[in-house]
Amino acid sequence: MHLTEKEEAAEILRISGVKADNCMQCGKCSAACPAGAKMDILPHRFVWELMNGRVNNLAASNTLWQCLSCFTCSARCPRGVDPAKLIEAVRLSVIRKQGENRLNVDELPAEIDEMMPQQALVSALRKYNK
Amino acid sequence: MVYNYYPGCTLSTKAKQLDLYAKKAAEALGFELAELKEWQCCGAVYPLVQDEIGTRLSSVRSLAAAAAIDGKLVTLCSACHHVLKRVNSDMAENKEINAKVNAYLELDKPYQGETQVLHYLEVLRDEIGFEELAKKVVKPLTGRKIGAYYGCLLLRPAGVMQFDDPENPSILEDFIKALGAEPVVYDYRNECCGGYIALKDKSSAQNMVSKILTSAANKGVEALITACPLCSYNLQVNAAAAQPLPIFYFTELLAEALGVKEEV
Amino acid sequence: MQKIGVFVCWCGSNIAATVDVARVAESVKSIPGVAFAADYRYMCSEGGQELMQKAIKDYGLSRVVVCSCSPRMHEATFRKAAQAAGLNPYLVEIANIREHCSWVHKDKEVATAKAIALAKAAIAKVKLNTPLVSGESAVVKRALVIGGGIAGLQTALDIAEAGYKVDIVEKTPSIGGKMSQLDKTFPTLDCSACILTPKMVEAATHENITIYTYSEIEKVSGYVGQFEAVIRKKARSVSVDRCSGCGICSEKCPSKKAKSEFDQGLRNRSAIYIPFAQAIPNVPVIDRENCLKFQTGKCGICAKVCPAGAIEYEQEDELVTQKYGAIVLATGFEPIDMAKFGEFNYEYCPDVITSLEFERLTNAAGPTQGHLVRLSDGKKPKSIVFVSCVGSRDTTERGKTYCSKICCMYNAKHAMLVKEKYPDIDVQVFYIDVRTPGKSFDEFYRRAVEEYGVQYTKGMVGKITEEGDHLLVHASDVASGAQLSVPADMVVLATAIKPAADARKLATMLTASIDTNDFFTEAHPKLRPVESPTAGIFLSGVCQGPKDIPETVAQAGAAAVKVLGLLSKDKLLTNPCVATCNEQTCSGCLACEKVCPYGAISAEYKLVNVKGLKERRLIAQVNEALCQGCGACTVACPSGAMDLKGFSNKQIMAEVDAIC
Amino acid sequence: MLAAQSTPDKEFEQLIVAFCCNWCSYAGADLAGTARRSYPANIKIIRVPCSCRVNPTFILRAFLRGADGVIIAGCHPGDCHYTSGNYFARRRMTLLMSMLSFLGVDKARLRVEWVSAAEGNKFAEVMTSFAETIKALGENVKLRDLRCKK
Amino acid sequence: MQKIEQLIKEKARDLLAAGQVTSVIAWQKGEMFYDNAPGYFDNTEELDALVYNAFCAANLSKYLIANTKKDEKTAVFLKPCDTYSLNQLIKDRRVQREQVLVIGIPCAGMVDINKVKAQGLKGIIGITEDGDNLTVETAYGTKQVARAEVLLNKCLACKGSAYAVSDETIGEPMAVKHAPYDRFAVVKELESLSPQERFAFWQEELSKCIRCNACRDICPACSCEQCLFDNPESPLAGKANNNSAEEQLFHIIRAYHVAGRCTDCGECSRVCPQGIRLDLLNRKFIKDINEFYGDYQAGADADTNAPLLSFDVDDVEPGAATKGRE
Repeated sequence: MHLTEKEEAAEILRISGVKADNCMQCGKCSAACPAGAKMDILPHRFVWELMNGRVNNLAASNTLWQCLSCFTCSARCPRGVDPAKLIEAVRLSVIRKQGENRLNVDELPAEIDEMMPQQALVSALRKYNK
Repeated sequence: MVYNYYPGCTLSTKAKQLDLYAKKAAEALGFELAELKEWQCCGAVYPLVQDEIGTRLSSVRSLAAAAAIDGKLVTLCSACHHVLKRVNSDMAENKEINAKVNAYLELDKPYQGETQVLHYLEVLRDEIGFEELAKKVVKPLTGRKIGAYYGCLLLRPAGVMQFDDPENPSILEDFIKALGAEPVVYDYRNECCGGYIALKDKSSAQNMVSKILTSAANKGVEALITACPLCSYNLQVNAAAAQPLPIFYFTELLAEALGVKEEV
Repeated sequence: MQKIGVFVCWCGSNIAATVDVARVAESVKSIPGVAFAADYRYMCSEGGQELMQKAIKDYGLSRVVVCSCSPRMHEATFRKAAQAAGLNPYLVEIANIREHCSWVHKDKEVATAKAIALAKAAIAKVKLNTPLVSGESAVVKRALVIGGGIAGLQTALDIAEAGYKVDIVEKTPSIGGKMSQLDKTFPTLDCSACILTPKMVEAATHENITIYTYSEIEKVSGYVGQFEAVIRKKARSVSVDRCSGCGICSEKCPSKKAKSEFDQGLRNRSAIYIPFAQAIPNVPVIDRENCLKFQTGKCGICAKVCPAGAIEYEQEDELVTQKYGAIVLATGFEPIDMAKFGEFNYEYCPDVITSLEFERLTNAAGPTQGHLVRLSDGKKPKSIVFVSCVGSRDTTERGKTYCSKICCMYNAKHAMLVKEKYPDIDVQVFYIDVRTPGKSFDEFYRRAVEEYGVQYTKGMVGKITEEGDHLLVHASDVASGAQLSVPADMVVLATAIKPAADARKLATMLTASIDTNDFFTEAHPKLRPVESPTAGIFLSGVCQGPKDIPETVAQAGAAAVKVLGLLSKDKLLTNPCVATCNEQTCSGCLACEKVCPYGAISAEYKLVNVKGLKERRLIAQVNEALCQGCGACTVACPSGAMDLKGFSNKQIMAEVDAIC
Repeated sequence: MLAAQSTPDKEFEQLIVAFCCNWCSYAGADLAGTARRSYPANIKIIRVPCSCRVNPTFILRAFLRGADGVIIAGCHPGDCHYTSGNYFARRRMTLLMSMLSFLGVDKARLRVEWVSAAEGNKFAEVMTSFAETIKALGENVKLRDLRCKK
Repeated sequence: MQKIEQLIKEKARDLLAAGQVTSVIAWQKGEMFYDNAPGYFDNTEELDALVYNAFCAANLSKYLIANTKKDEKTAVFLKPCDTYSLNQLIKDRRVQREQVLVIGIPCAGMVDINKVKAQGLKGIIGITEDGDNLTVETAYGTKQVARAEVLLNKCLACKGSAYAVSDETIGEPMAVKHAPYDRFAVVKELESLSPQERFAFWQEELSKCIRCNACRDICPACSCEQCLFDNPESPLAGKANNNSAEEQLFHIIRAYHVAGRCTDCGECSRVCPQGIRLDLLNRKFIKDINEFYGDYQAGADADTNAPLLSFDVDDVEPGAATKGRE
C-alpha cells in the first residue's frame, strides 16, 4: 500500500507518540542542538515540516544521521514536544525499507580500535541499520 | 544490604575497571552488588518510538527478575540505566506497550513497572549518604581539581530519569567533595560527547569533545570523571591532540579514596 | 395550590440551537402547579422581563422558574424583575439550561430531555421556596489596601480623595513597590521615580491615608462591610517620630554583608538601612538577622552615633486590630527564580543578569550610579543580548504557561536606552513573538529597530557558555533555519513574573479564590475584573494577572470606585439565605455551634410549647447578621432542626426526587 | 430480593446526580460550558452553597430513588469560600464512602472531587470519567427502592 | 456482686431518707431472674425491689434525660461502661450534670442467659455467682459454668474498671476476665469479603429489622428531642420499611448520626429482638475514625470535640478508606 506524503507524515507522528502541534516554533531545540552544525534541516524546521504534512525532504535530510539522540532538544523544549522522537521515527521509516542501511558492516572493522566499547557498536548499528 | 545488580555487556569487557572498582568500593562501604542470574544486553539505546516492542523485551526480563527478588535494581553504566529506567516507565505508564510486552513474555506474574531502578550514584547519595561516604574516605584526594562529566543519558529526560536537575546537576560535584577533592563546574559538563556518531562521522565527535575539554581546561580542571564507557572512549580517543585531559571512571576515584584501589 | 410560571429562554441561539425550547415549555405545562409556561428569545432583555411581569399580574403567579443561563449570571436580574411585579424576589428559581446543558451537549434530543429534567427540578424546588427578606448590616466606612506599590497607592489615593479613611499595609520598609526599582518606564521613557515619588508623597501626606510599612496582615475575620483585620507592625527598632532620616547610622553600621533586596542583591547594605533614597517613610529599619547587637549583644554603634537618639532596640512587634468595610488586594508580583533554568548559566556567570537587575544597573541611584558596566570586570559592554520569554509560555513544570505580557515592551525600552546612551554597543534581542499591542506600543518597539538599529532575531536562546572574557549565546534563527553562536559581553534575561509569595496565604485568610498560578481569581473575567467573588474583596494590579503600569493604574482606579460603591452605602443588604433553628425539634446539643465558621450560633434557655406542654429547653439561636449561609450546621444537626433558608432540606430533597 | 450482579443492558440509561458548590465547582461547570467542553448528559447538577451543605441523607435518597452514581464537587481544601466548609465535607464523605463500601455498594458509585472555578476542563474530564465508571458498573440495584423504578 | 447490691440499697436508703435526692435510678427485678429492668425509686419502701447481680446490663444513663428536665436531683448507679455514655450525654447537653449524683459501682461483666442455655442447660431456676464461676440451678440439678464463657458480647470489649465520671464510688473495682478479644475482628473480616458477599451479609442481616426502634430508644448517643424519622416535617419520616432499601437507609443514617458519639456500649445489639449485629455498623465508623483521625473514645471526657465536628487541614482524601480494596 503506498501512502501519500501526508499519510506518511501522519503515520510517523502516530508511531512517535509526539503531539507536534504543541510546537510554537520558538527554535530553542535548534539553538541547543550540539549536532546542529552539520544538519541541513534543524530540529525546529524538522518539527515544522511534519506539522505541515511534509516528510520527503526530511527523509532525504542528513539530520537523521547527525542526530545524537542526546535529548537536549526534548529537555529544553518549553512546550513538551520531543523532536528527538520525531527524528527517530523518520529515521526508522527510512532504514526499515529494503537496502536502506546507512552503516556498511564490511567497512566497520577498520573503524574499530582497541578501546572502543561494544556500547558504541550496538548503539550505532541500532540507529543506522535495521 | 545486598542490591540486585545489572552490569551490562560493556562492563564485563571493555569497561571492566568501572565495574571492578564499583564492587571493591561497595565492599568498603558495606553493601554488595549481586549480579542478576540471567540478564541480556539492554540494547544500548532506548527505542524512542511506540511501535518497537521487541527491543524492550530484554530490559523487561531483567526488571521482572529484580521485581521477583526485592523490587530494586542497581545499574552502573549510564546507557543501561537510561534504557532500563525509560522502559520501566513505559511499562508503568503506557497501557499499550505494557499489554504487548506482557503478551510476548508471558511471565507468570505480568510486569507492571514496579521495580525501582537505582544508579550506583543514587545508592551513594540516597541510601548511604555522601556524609557517611566522606567519613569512610581514608585517602582524601585533597587539592585535586576534578570536573564532573555527566553526558546525556543519566540526566535527560528529567521527568523519567529523576536523577538530578539536568541543567544544573550537583550529584557528581557532591561526590567529588565527599572524596576530599575540589569539584570544578564548567559549562559543557552536561553537553553531548557525540556518542555513537564516532562510528559514523568521527570529525563530529572530535568537534564536540574539543568543546568539552576546552571548556573544562579553561576552568582549571585537571581530570574528568564519568559513568559512561562511550563518553569515556570519546573523551579520550576523539580528543584533539592539543588538550587531552585524564578521564577516569568515577568508581576508580572512589576506590582510590577508600584505599581499596590495588593495582588491577 | 401554587401558581408557577415557567419561562424558557432561547438565549438567541445559545440555548435554542441544541434545546427545543418550545418542547420544554410544552412539557412542563402538564406538571401540577404550573399555571403558565412560555419560551422567549431573550428572557434577560426588557421584553423578556416584561413578559414575566405581565404573566405574574395576569395569572397571579405565586412562583417563577426561569430556564436560562447560569444563576450566577442573571439570578439577580430575574429577582429584581419579579420584585418589580410585586412578587418576593426569593420565590424565583433558575434552571441552568445553557452552561450546564445546551453548551455542553450536542445532540438536540438528549439536550432537550436534560433541559426538561432540570426544569422539573427547579419547579420541584420553587414549590417549597418561602418569601425571604434581606437583613441589613452596617458598613464600616474604612478601607484596607494590602500592598504599597503603584496599584495600592493609586487605589488608596482614589478612595481617600472621595473622603473615606484608608489604611495601606506594606510588607517592606517603604512604599513604592517594584516601580520604585525601575529606571525609566514605557511607553514614554519618563523616569519612574519622577512619576512615582509624587504619588508616594501624596499618599504619605493625605489626611485620610494611614500607612503601615514593615507590616503584615496577621489575621482577617468577618465579612463584607464588617471585616476585622489584625495588622502586625514588625518592630523597626527605630522611633519613627524622632528619626530625621539623616542616614549616619547606616554609614557607621559595621555589619555590611547583607544583600540589598531593593538592588536585587547587586550591592550590600548595612544591617540598619533605608532601602532607597526616596523611601517613605524615610526611616531606617534594623535587620535583626544581620545586626551584631541582636545576634551577639555587642556593638550598638548606631545608638551611639544617632543625633536624635531614635534607636530603640527594645521595640517589640505591635498588633493593631482595625475594622474595615472593604479590603483591596494589591500584592503585586516577583520575577520567577532562575534555579531550574541552568542552561542560561545565570548562577555561574555574573554577566548573565535579569531585567530587574538591569533596571538597577541603569538606574542613577543604582549600585553603579547608572553606569552600564559588566558585573564581572566593571568594564563597559561592547555587545548586549536580550532574551525574551525566559520561563514564560512554558507548559513544562519548569516555567509558567502564561505570557508575562510586559517583557516585550521593557525589552524594547532597555534596548533603546542602551542605544540612546551608548550608540556603539551592539544590541540584539532574541524573541518568539514580539507582543506590543495597543496605543503607541508597536510604534515604540519599531522605533527601537528602525531608529536605534536594535537587531531583533526570531529564535530562542538554547544555552549560554563562557568563552574567555566574554559569553557565547547559542541561539537559533528560526526564519533562516540557522544555528547562531553570538558573542556577547552581557546577557539580560526577561524572566517570567509570578504573584507575590504570600498571595496564597492571604487568599486563605480572606477566603478569596485563587488560581493554580497563584493569581487571584476575578469574579468575572470580562464583566467584573477588579472584584473577587468573595464580597467585599477587591483586586488591584498584577496580583490579578500580568499587566503593565498603565493598566495597573487604570484597574487600581476601577477597584477604588468599586470600594466607594460599597462604602457609600450605610447599610448592606445581607444574604437572606441563612440558617434557622426549629425550636420544636432542637435538642440543644449545639453540634451546630461547633462547626460554624462565623461563630453565628449561640444558645439560650427558652420556654418551648410542645403539644401544649411548656418546657424549659436549651435552644440554638442563629445570628442572621453573622451567618453566611454555608450550611455546615444543617448537616451536623442530626434531628434536622437546623435548616437553611433558600436551600432547605426539603427543597434539596425535592430536587433529588425530581431528578431521580 | 438480591439481584445477581447487574449485567449492563444495552439501553441502560445511567443517572448521575452531582452536588456542586456554588463558589467553586458550580462556577467550574459554568466555565466548562462557556469553553464548550462536553460531558455526558445524564449528569444533573444540584447547586448547594457549599460542599458542607450536602447531607448524607441527600446522597442516600438519590441512591434510594434510583441514581446510579452520586458525585460531590467542592472547592480545593484551603480555598473554601466559607474557610472550613469543605474540610467538614471531606471527613463526612470519607466516612460515608467507607460505610457504603462496607455495606457492599460498589465503592466507585460515590465520588468526591475538588474542582476550582478556574478548572473548566477538569470539571468536564471528571464528569466524563465518572460517567464512564458508572456505565461500566451498570445499573445500581443496591440501596434502591424498587417502587421508584421509572 | 451480692455484697455490692447490699451497699447500693443502703446508699439509696440514706440518700432518699436524707432527702439529698428526690429519686434514685437503679435496677429492679423483672419477670424472670435474668430479666432485670431499670428501676426508678423515689421512696425507701420500694428499695427492696432493687437488685444488682450478673444480669444488670442495662445502661441507665439515658433515663437521666427526662429526670434532669424536672428541677429534681437524681442519684444513679452506673457501671464503668455506662459512665462513658453519661459523659457523652453531658457533652450533648441532654443531661444537666449538677442535677445528677453519679455513684460508680464495680462490675465483673454481665452474663448472657442465651449463652448459658447454649451450654445445654434446660429448666434453669436460678444463678448465683461465686468467684469466677456461676452455679446454675436447674430442674435437673446444679452445674458450674465459667463466667468468662457466658459473658455478654459487649462485656468482651469491656473498657476497664475506671469510671469516666463519678461523684462517689461503691466497692472495689473488679476486672472482667475474658479471652483476648478484638472488637474490630468481625469488621475486618467483613472488609476482606467481596462487595457482593458484604451486600449479601447486610441484606440478610438488615432484612430481619422490624423497625421496633428498640436500638434507637436504648441508645444513649441517639438522644434527639424528636427523631428525624418521627418528624412528619422531615422528608425521611417513616415508621415502617416498605422495602429493604429503607431498612438500610434507617440503619446507615442512625449509625451516621451517632458516629463520633457512640461509646461502643453495645446496648443496641443487646436489646435488638432480632439479634441484628448493629454494633458492627458503629464499630466500622469507630475503626475508620480511629484510623483516619486518631484514636477517639466517645465519652472519655465531656469536652474534646467529636471527630465529625472538627477537622484537620491535611486529613486523608475521601477515597482513602477503600484504597487498595474492592
